[in-house]
Amino acid sequence: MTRILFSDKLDNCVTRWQSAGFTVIGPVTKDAFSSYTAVEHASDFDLGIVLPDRSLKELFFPQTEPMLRYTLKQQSINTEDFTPPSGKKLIFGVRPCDAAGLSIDDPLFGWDYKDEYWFQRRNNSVIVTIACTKADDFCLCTSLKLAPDSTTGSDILLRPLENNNGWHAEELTDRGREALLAIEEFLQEGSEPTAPMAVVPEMFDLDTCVAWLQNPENFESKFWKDISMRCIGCGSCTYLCPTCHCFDIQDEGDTYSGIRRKNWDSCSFALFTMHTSGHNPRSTQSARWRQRIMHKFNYFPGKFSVNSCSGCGRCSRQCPVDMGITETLQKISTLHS
Amino acid sequence: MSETFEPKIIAFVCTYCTYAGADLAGTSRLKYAPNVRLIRLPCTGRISPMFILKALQKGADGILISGCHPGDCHFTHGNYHARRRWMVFRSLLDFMGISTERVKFSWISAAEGGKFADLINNVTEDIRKLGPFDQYKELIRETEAPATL
Amino acid sequence: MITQEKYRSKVKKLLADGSVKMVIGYSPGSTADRRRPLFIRSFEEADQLVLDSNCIANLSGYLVTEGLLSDEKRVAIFLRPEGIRSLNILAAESQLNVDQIIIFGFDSIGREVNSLPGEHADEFSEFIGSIKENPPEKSREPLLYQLEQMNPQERFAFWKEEFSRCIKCYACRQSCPMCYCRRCVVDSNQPQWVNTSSHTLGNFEWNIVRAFHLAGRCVGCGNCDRSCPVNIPLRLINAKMSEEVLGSFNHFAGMSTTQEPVLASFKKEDSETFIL
Amino acid sequence: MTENIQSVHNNIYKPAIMKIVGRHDEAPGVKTLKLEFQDPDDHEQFKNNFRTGMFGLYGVYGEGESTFCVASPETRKEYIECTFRQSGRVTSALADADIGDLITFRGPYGNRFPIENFQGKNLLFVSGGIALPPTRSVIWSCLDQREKFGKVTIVYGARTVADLVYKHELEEWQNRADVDLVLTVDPGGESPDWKNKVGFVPTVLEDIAPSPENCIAVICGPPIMIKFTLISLKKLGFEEQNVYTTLENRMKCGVGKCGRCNVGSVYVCKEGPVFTAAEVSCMPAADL
Repeated sequence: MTRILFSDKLDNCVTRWQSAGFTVIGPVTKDAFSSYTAVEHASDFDLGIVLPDRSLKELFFPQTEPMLRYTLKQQSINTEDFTPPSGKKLIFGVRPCDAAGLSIDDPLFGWDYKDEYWFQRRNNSVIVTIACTKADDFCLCTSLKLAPDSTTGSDILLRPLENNNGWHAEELTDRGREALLAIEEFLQEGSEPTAPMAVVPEMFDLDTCVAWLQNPENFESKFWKDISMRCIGCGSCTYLCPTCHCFDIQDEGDTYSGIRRKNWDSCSFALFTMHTSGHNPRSTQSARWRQRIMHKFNYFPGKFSVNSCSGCGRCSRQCPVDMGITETLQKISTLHS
Repeated sequence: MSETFEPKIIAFVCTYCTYAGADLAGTSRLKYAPNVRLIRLPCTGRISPMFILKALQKGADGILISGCHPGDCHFTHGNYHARRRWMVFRSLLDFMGISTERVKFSWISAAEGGKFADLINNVTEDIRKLGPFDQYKELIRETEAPATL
Repeated sequence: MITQEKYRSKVKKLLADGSVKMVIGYSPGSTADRRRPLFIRSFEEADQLVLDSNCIANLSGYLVTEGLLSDEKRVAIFLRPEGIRSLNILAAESQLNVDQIIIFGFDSIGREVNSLPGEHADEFSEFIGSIKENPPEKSREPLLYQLEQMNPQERFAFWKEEFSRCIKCYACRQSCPMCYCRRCVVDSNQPQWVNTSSHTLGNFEWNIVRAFHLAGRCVGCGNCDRSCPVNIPLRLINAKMSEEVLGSFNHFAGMSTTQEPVLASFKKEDSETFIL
Repeated sequence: MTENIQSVHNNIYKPAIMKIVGRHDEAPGVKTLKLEFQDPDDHEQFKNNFRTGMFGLYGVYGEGESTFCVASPETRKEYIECTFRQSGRVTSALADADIGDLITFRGPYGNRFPIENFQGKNLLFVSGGIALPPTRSVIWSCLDQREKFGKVTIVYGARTVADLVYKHELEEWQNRADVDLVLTVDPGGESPDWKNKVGFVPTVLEDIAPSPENCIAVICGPPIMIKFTLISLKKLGFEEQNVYTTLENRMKCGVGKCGRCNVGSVYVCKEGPVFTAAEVSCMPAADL
């Protein structure tokens, strides 16, 4: 016996969560474009899409975030923090790959120096994930050793019922239990057949790829030039990625007052690593694409024991020139290391 | 909008004609509205659209660009280039919803002190009627606000 | 009607006799209707070549890839009419030597692909002139009319909504053949004219700057619009600017390899109705 | 991973405010600033953490932050000295700042030169041009406790005589009996009254041929100098694990998050900036 949340009760739940102080957020489609957005009613959700166009990370690591306000007055500088928003958030209808993306970045934002802008939001959020019954040509979670019903990073996992009229609710954390407690009266005990999970074929053998990447001899392989020749050096793959975390720090204002901000930045950009002297350690697009792949599947796991990719496939889905992690790793897996 | 709204107007002017015209207005003791801040440049051809965006970014309600009459350019054709540029940029701003009423262009020679004073008064009045550029200022305010989610 | 096979053997012949070092074309993409840019240097690569109505992207931007043409060897490239026009602009702006480029011109109506006669950019001038005089029967985007009907406040609100989604990934810039600057003005910080942050103000500024730098240069290939991962209708702004330079200065971008850039030239009798 | 931290807000991106108390022109375009902490807590934190080799992010509000080493030694923590070449937006603002002006500092970050392991050993410092500042921090850290170390040899070169930095200190070292200072300038860079060596640093190094016996080498300079100096040191018999260097890369956060300073898998900001030559040789050369 597990608990079932029927779809027709979802709006009651949203209202209940809202009155419990949560801002309720979920996938919303507007003008054929979808993102995780705050909603008023359950009817605002678009739960039929494979996954939102934009990833979940931006609710925790926004594209631009004010950090400090500075004012200079008569030989003294006053620096004032922008504290991250402290409100509670419940994010409903998250895809397992997006939820996994959050837990992938936790150690990065936490090693030695804790980035409060990330963690304050993490601590105030409940992630309610819905397992996937649909996938498209670009989904690759299974290749990353995740699955359409992975629980990584989620507080509650909902498994869709076969009749498409609700979900089995599985609590995974204390935070998840509390969120379910709040809507207890709308849950029903029962056991209904659940819908089959989406079939996501494995696109490549990850271990083979990682072995090739870890071999120092392949760092300067001709492969990198060939695979990245058509890369135009935009940042759409990194900006839509649920795990890419690189950023820039920029001041806006003048000497007397202004705001220091944290802005997304991308390893695809030529200026990302450019020294003022003009020397650029990653001066070619192939070096930059190599950095992205190496970082995700070699450097990052070397430090944090987890791949910096959760297999959402947005990079390939959105690439203006049809590149992406899938193609690169597929090709690597056929190379002999 | 309160009656006391005083528009902030930035004028980019060429040093050879309009700036000299402004000088003449001053030495002729003509009175004109104090709302316009003059920025002097060698030529209207030097005025990049970036300047206008910067002025708006810093909260200008209106912008005035003024230089030598066609044929009078100290650099022979800087103002002809500028004229084409403004034609296109003005249309772009209009399409973006930045009313052309807020971005004005004029030719004023060094001898036209009176025209300068009149122009400043008229432009100030026009912009005062339009009121503050609230839509743009709202964008500026957003950049100073803390993150909401 | 042309066949892919014919082009494959043509490409192989050019490679074999050394007339070109590379052919830039299209290959199958990750889904049935996607095509990806292909750089052909060998017969095996030539066998991947596809040419059909799904080959949409304007590939001419790859011609200014650093170092590609510096050995003075020739490169062949598949271009639609817009691509040929953008190649003309690159040549007119001294970004490449057009004699190094062999053009495989093509166009499509529905699913049918036709080749365009000619090889050297100059051979297409007449054809492009005919496009200017008789623009293809493409209905003007209804949204353009709607925007023109709005008052400035409404238009501002429209673009504010659109630009609020912008994430400044610069896919519009990077995919545009005309955006070849080594260091874009938004990446220059001394002085920093516009905000680099992607708040709506910064996004507004960026999109105005981009559109202005393309005014009179945009050929309407649509690369930017298709590249935008957040679906901002960039084509509208570019189309509006193209209409403006055509109407005001009778300028149709990319007519020839010697066409004067519209904003780097002038006529004494240019209109100045807007000047006080 | 997510324990409750809402009660304490500790912003890792918030810099300390520093007052410029000294300002010195070292060479054309190169300046040294002497900075004092304004907040005693910030100063306390610095005193507890700073060790020679660490770096900081020096900033001017409205312009941004820029990364360079702390040029003062760990034996003198009352102030921070930094030396930089004016080249970009931030360094231009720093160069324009005057005595009494306020700037910002974030740090100290990174690892350090393990000078306690250098005790009882001979020290060889090899440095070129604007790269003397990081070496200088180690030099003074050792000279301030001179008795703990053996022979101290400093080889320092620049393109021209004018480009030599810390000229007043070079003079001081030249006059010390317990320091062996060898100065050199590139051929053509000498002035009429130049009495020291003329030649590139690696060549001069091979000429004076310091013994690798019980010796630690600290080298710092432009990439091309490092490359050839490493070859020379190898020829002289130095082992890679006894040769230390410090790397620099573009950084924004300084704390291992912003993702741009890595060379291969190594984050220069956290695992560096100080590395042994043995460690550097394991890094992919193409990424340097």
